[in-house]
Amino acid sequence: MELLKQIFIEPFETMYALPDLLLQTLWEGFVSGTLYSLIALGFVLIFKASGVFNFAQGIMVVFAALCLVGIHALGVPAYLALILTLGVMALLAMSVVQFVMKPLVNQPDIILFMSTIGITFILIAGGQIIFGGEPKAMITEELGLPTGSSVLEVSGGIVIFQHIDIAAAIIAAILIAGLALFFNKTKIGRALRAVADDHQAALSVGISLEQIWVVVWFAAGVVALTAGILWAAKSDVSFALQVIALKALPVLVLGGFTSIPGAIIGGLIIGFGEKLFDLYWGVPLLGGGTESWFAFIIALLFLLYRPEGLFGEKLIERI
Amino acid sequence: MSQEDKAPRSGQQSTFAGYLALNAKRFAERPAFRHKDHGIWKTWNWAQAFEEVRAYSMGLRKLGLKSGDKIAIVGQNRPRLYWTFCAAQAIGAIPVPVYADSVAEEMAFVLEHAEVVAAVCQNQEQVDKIDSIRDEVKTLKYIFYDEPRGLRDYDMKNLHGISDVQEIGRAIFTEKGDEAWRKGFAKLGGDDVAVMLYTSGTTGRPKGVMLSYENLIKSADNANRFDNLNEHDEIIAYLPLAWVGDHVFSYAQSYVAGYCVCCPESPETADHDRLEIAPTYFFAPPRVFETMLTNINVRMQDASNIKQKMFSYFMDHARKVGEPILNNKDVGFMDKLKYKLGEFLVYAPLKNRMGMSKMKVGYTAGEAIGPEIFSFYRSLGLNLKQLYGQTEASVYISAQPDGQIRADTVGKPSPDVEIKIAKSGEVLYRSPGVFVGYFKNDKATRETKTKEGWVHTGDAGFIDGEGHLRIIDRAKDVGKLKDGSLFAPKYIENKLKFYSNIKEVVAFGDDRDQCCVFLNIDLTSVGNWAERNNVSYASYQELTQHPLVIKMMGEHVAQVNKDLASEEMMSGSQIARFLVLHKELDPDDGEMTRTMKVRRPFITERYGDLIEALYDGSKEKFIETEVVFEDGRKGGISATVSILDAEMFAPTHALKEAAE
Amino acid sequence: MLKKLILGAAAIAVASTVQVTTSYAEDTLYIPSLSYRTGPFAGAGTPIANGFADYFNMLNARDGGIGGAKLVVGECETAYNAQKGVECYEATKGNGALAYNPYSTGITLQLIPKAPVDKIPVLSMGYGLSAAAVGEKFPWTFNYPASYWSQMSSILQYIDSQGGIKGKKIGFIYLDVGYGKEPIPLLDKLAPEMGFEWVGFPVGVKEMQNQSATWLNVRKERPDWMVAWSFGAMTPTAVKEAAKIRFPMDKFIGNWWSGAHADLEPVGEAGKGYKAANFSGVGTDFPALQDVIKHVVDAGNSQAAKDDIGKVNYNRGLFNAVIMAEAIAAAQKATGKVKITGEDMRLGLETFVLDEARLKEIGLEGFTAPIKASCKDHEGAGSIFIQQWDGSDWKRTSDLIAPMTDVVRPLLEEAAEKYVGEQTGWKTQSCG
Amino acid sequence: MFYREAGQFKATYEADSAKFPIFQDKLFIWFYLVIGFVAIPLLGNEFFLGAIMIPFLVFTLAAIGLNILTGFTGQISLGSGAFMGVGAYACYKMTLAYPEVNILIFIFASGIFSAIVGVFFGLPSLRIKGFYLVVSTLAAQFFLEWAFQRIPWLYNYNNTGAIDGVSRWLFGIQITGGGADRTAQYIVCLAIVVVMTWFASNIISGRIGRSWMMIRDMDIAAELMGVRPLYAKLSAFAVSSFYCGVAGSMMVFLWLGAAEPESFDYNHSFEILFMVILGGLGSLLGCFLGAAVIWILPILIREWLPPLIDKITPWVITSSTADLVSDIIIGIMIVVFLIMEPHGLARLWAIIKQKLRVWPFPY
Amino acid sequence: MNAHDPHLSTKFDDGIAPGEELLHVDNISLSFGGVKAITDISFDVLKGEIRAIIGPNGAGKTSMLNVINGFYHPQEGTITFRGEKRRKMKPYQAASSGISRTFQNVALFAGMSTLDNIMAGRTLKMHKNFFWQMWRQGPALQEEILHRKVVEEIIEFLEIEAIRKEPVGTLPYGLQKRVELGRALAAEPDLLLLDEPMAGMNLEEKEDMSRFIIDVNQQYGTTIALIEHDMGVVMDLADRVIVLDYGKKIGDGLPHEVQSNQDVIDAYLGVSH
Repeated sequence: MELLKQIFIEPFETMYALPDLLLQTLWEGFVSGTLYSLIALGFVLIFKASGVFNFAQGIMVVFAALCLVGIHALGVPAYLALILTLGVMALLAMSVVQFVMKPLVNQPDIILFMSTIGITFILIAGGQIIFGGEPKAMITEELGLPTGSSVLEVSGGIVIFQHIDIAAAIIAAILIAGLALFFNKTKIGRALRAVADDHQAALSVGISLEQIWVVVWFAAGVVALTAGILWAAKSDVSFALQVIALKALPVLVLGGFTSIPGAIIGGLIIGFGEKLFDLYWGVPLLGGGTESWFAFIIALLFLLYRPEGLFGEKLIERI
Repeated sequence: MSQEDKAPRSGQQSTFAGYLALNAKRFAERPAFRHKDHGIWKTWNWAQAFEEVRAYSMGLRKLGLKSGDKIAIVGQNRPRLYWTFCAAQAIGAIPVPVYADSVAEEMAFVLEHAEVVAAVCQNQEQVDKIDSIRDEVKTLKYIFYDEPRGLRDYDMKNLHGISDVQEIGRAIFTEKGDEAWRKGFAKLGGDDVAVMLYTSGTTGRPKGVMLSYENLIKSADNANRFDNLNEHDEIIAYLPLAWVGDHVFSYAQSYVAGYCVCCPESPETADHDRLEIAPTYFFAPPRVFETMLTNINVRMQDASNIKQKMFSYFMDHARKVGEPILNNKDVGFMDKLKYKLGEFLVYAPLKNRMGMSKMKVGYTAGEAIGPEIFSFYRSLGLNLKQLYGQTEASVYISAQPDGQIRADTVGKPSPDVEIKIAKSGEVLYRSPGVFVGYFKNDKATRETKTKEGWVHTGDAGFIDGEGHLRIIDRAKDVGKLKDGSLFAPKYIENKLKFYSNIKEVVAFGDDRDQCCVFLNIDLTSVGNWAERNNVSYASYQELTQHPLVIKMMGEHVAQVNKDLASEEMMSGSQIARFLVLHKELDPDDGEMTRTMKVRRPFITERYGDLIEALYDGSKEKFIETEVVFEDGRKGGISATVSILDAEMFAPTHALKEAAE
Repeated sequence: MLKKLILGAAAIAVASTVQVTTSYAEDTLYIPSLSYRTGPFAGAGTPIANGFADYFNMLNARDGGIGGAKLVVGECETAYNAQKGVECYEATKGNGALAYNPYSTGITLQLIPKAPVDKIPVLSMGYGLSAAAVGEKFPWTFNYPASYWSQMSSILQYIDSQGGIKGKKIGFIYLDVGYGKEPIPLLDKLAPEMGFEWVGFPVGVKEMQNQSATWLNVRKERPDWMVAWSFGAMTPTAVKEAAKIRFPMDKFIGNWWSGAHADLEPVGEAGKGYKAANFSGVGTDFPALQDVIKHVVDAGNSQAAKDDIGKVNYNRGLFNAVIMAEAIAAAQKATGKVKITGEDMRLGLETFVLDEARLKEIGLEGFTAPIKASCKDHEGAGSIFIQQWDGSDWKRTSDLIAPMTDVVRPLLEEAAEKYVGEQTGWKTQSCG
Repeated sequence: MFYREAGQFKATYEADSAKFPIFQDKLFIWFYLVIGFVAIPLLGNEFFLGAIMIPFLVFTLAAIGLNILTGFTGQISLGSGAFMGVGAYACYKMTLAYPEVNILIFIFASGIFSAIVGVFFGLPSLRIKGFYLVVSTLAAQFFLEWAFQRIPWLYNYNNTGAIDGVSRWLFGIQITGGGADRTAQYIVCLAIVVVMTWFASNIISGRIGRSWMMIRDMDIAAELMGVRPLYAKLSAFAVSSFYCGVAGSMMVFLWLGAAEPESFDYNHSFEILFMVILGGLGSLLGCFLGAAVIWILPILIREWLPPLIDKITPWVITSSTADLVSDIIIGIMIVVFLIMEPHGLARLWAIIKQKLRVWPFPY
Repeated sequence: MNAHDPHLSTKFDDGIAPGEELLHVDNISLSFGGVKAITDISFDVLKGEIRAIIGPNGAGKTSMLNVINGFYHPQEGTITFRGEKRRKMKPYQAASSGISRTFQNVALFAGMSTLDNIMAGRTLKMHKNFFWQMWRQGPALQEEILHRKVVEEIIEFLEIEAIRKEPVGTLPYGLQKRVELGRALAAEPDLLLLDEPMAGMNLEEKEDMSRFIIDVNQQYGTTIALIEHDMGVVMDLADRVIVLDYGKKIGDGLPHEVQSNQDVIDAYLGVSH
């Protein structure tokens, strides 16, 4: 009975009692949700275009951020460093396509998946050799990102909005919109969608599969860089950050592996869900720390109900 | 084997049933038959084989078969079909094996001619075939079958499974014992006809060669001693039952020596089954060795560069020292060492893949084997030999004794065989294996066998300086060109056939101005060549007429001409023109015999237009040919066949003589 | 393709026959260093390994080693991974290793049972198994200068000294692994005794940089003080989050693994006022450190950048080397041998004396609290001090605070008893 | 080359379906067993046994477990690390509860607990496939990791939150805990691995193994042939987890001597998946090869690269650089291997063996 | 072989006399998300006959088979098999009640050999539990061997000895189809569903396959329902024919009756409805 009360009554009492906390929680959920979405978006881009489940997306986030900070540390101005980092990501995209994707074309999914883990190994170790393993501070201010915070007073409490969080949400939104525009309005974007539907068809209209791959890997790199900057601004640039990227997996499951809106909504669901659950249920019932698995369990339960994800297409099996 | 070891072995028997009973005692636990059946090798030892045959035989008698009845055996190599020989012989009946793949009408002739009372069939297919000719074969009363599949529901009179027959026999045995049965065959032997084998007959209708117990037992015993075969040997039985070779190797010699006969699962798996068994005694017509070598070469061409180099390096070495080593000649130590290394790296694995690792002795016969091919196998350390034989001789006429092997002879007269050469050049022989006569064909018997017992082989040949017999050609085929030059078609054909790209050749020239040939390409070899050289083709027919193929054939022909030019007797009959046939010569179309010998008269008739074109100088000729598909349906194929002039050479032997 | 593979395999086979054995001359002493310059905690591991090696190299350069024996530091990379740690242990122990300094609680736990068997002591300086401080039960394990429990008791005393602890609510934010959970029994024990209330905030390893939910919870609980048992990327994230919710920084105290330069530099100004425990001095204003700079760093024999000398973790590594050096010297003195063994080293670790006088002698006056080694007490009841981040550097703000030995010791003994009880045939010693 | 199969015919179905139908293969196996059971214990030092062979065997067993699930049944799992943990914790709890019972019994019994947990987390496989299943097994991984941290009962309320391999004896020789005899531990590991490999190969060649492969190759057809996906998939999860569980308890008791929850983290799951893929999906031999490459190769690089570089080049590299270099090499090797032979080392061996069998022919 | 060994009996006995109704399909309707695949179809299959289902592409033939063996669940209608009425069932239940099938696009287990594929067809007949399997020696092995013998009979029957140990993935299409038939046969079904058994075959292969189908039907008395495009083959093989078009039944009867049915002719000639 006590347990039921803890599950069904007390959390809501707390929410009611401390509305500022609830609002803050929702805001934090929203912010992490956007960042989850951003990381998931990187996965979706590549999966959609090449059917590759890119496990290296997580380390790309770290690698991009490291690159930026590392280049800046050499005395390069922040914006130039940003451009150079984009160049590095483009180079990375080309190398991956040239040395991994091309030779592995038409291999089973799991092989491609494993190859991206191979890339992960190379990037982790390579990143450490080049930039060293110590955590570094993100060059937030140099990039012109805001640092302060604003306060909203709500019925006796306060809700704090970090400017960087606001900026993160806005930047993420701009990036997503930009990508959506790119893929809907440009030739190469339409080609990407053609590839997602049918490799053969895409080839037959004269689009090089290779080019498309480079573009999506680069786009994923840009997304990774953005996510890296925004997330590292909240803590620091270190290799531990790549673990966060695993959070994108349940987001993908919720949203469907090929759906951009799915990634966004999935990210937000996970973001809100895990903050609310940990604060109102996880801590009192399970001693906290539930964030490490909550998203996965939610995804799992969701899968059992709807195996194709929120926005995935329902498959009719044929024989 | 030394000459003085001529004394008869202990336990000589006069019949095969006698040998079986003897083997059941002396080699009771040794394997007698193996059969790959349902994926595994089932084995019967001699005691079990005896029991099976006895039950079978007694069952046959119970069903009403009696002494003198002819029993046809139709099917592939199966233990139960082999048992049929002995089971029939034990009750005095005469087994008549028939080529299983002959079409119904061919079979009808043989069965009708032999006055067959019963037919033992391998399976439903054969039963159906026999049933379809029942009306023609009036004497036929019983049909037995080995494999019951599909036959359980047959509502046919006097149709029995062999195992049912055996059940009947077993019942009698339990009831009465086998005394009477044993007595039944005890009185047989000597000149009593043991088996009737229909020669496929390159000319005319098949003739039933009657071989007596003595013919077979004596020949078999001699052969076993000649090659030292005993109960520890194994042979794989894959050649047609109706062929005398198989009958002697897989039946007569096996019973006499007590060695084991292994039956492959199906013709398609025969190669693999041979690999599994690794026979110690192996017989194959040259065609088989040729195919094997072609396959080896084809596969090696796909091997990596290093491997190819290694292979040719060691094969070159083997060609150098392999035969001397096999013939126990002295070879240098380093050469021996290198041969040993080659043995590990190439020869032994090669023999292993061919299933010849354990081969003690192997024979090739029936046709001349290419010297290259022959020495290839010998250089690997395989004791491959040639023999010359005939159905009428119970196989053995001459054979190569160990240590005296040459590619161009067929060896010395076999034990107890006398050979003489007639004035016409025809080879004659006399031996204990000489047949009793042709069934219901005394005229032919008289034509073939003289009163003194000499038998005309129909082959032209001579005895060379070392006492080896050499065969040139069919005696009647050796003819003359209009200019008087000697024309030995088989000789020319064989020379061409030694090229792996050429499968079959028919040469014309007797009583004509010049010698011309039909060629059949070897699809495996040429197909492979085409693949490597990016020659694309849609059909066999198209491949044969491909300019590059014809060019290649022209080169082969020119090379043969060059050879011929160097031979005194033959330089006059160089090949003037040739064509590549648009279809493969096929026994189903009657162009070849079941033993894959060319039926010249039939071809002459069928391809008369083409022959004419060869001699009238045409550059090409359109032809339409009727073919029979495997299922018996008929169809036609047509093609335009190119005809080319061959490069010819001036005789070179004269120059050589001048130089000397 | 196949051929290349085979050739490659052959090359590996050939290479693998080139057995590489390291042999050391008679008069050298081998000190393994299980470092982690890679992996998620490289930020801490690198300076520690540098400080550790540099001190020995300084002794080699300045004094010609210890007692005439040159010191060889054999570094082996563990990446903070317990399995690699064990692998390093197996790989190096045959070289005559004197003692192991695993720098990871996980590795320490795996080495504790091996130590008595291989007769090589384990010195887990300020980490590892707290119960190992009970020398009778753990003859081969040492955790000078203080166990986590001692440290926590000192921190609590510090809080008490800053306006009293009674009736206060202490928030305990910790990395949700064995290391972070270690002080919980002590908190449970001391809460009623000292009259405070505590609440725990676990942070999963995977959530180190994703603490917003945790800090929402902190906001909900409204503790008066926060104590952090964090490591690696968790610390700067925690400090940033604390700043974000406007938690008063000077009431946020980290333990000695939560207060390195690498932890706060990414935070910068925002972390101003944050406090952390420490037991080794900060800066280079010590003669010994000057010697290191002179003999090692300037000579180009250090992997550390000059700026990094004197930073918290560098000095901690160096301090670790000091304890090792002192123990070696003590062992040499006790046994009369120059080339000592692990067993001798154990004796050295139980008998060295690092009092004020000795500290001054080796050029580290005021660097740390004196340590008194003994058979019974393997943590030496070391005192700690509190340092504070001024936005760019750490400043010491308190005197030495001794642990509450009377409370901690019984707890340690109880834990040691439990550990030993689970083992069969565990060898203890009696300290007369 | 040295395969001489001529004359090796099979007279019974038993012989035809034997594990090593070729005589030469039988010889090899006996040869390896002699090496494993006699030569290595006699010649290997503690480093070789403790840091190379024992972990190699432990990971081989775990890889066999994962291969049963992924290679033979086609269900990709990233939870094997956690299932190893379940085995380890179960074994730990049981030995503490019943100290008098032989540890070997508990090592095997721990697999049962792991199997039960595996079946539970295998349930989603009935509805979902492919990468969706990967995510659900990752959920198992993270949830279990969290449970190992969060449930003090599991680690017997140790302050360290870790479990340790208590000392136990077998035939008078200490095989677990501090002071255990490495050689004895190795032999016990090897024996367990040999026996369990044998069991695995038996299961795989029988009806159950066939039903797994049916599900893997064509799940719809399998179902229409009468295979119940529920039984087939869950039995695969159970057997797979059983193997991982035993491997996990071996890891703690016969190798590391102690373990924290991090010892069973997701990196292990990846590592084991690597072994399986690099070794060869659907091949037991591949598990051995994969474990050897993924476990032993980095050690060799770490151990030998620095001195080698030291000797043959003017540069010096540190242990940590060697570690990173080994990671890069492994990463590159994975990619290269996947490109060259996506079916893994076992396929490579099969090709080589086939080449040797048909030597000197290429096919 | 001992008397109690399992082997392919002369007739698979299921207690239903030839000519009696084995399967009855009543008013089946099936749709996917609003798209009707099958509309109100009824027909019967008699024991021992060869029943052909024909119709143009997209007529719902394969869907019909999928309904019969439980892969699709019809929204309406019932199926009576061997007197048991049912509407929804799992495919494995269909298999265990004696329905076996082959597929339009060969659905062999690509990673397994011919032998293992056919052994797979015996799954339902094998019962030795997990622990016996693990031990393998003794009962499990004996069971395996007994079933191997049956499988070898099928291999002989289909004349595929030479490819016994080949991985099926490498076989030519015609042989794959034959192996698939063998696999279906290994289950000793009462009702054998063949989905375009001759699709993509050349004339010779078709004739072989026809012979096998007739042999199966005659020798084992297996009732066969097959889908086939080649009208010639259907007319030769089938005892009775059902014609589907756009998911509806437009003809049912003896081959020659169907052939002369105007609706059928229209459907095949593509007369618009």
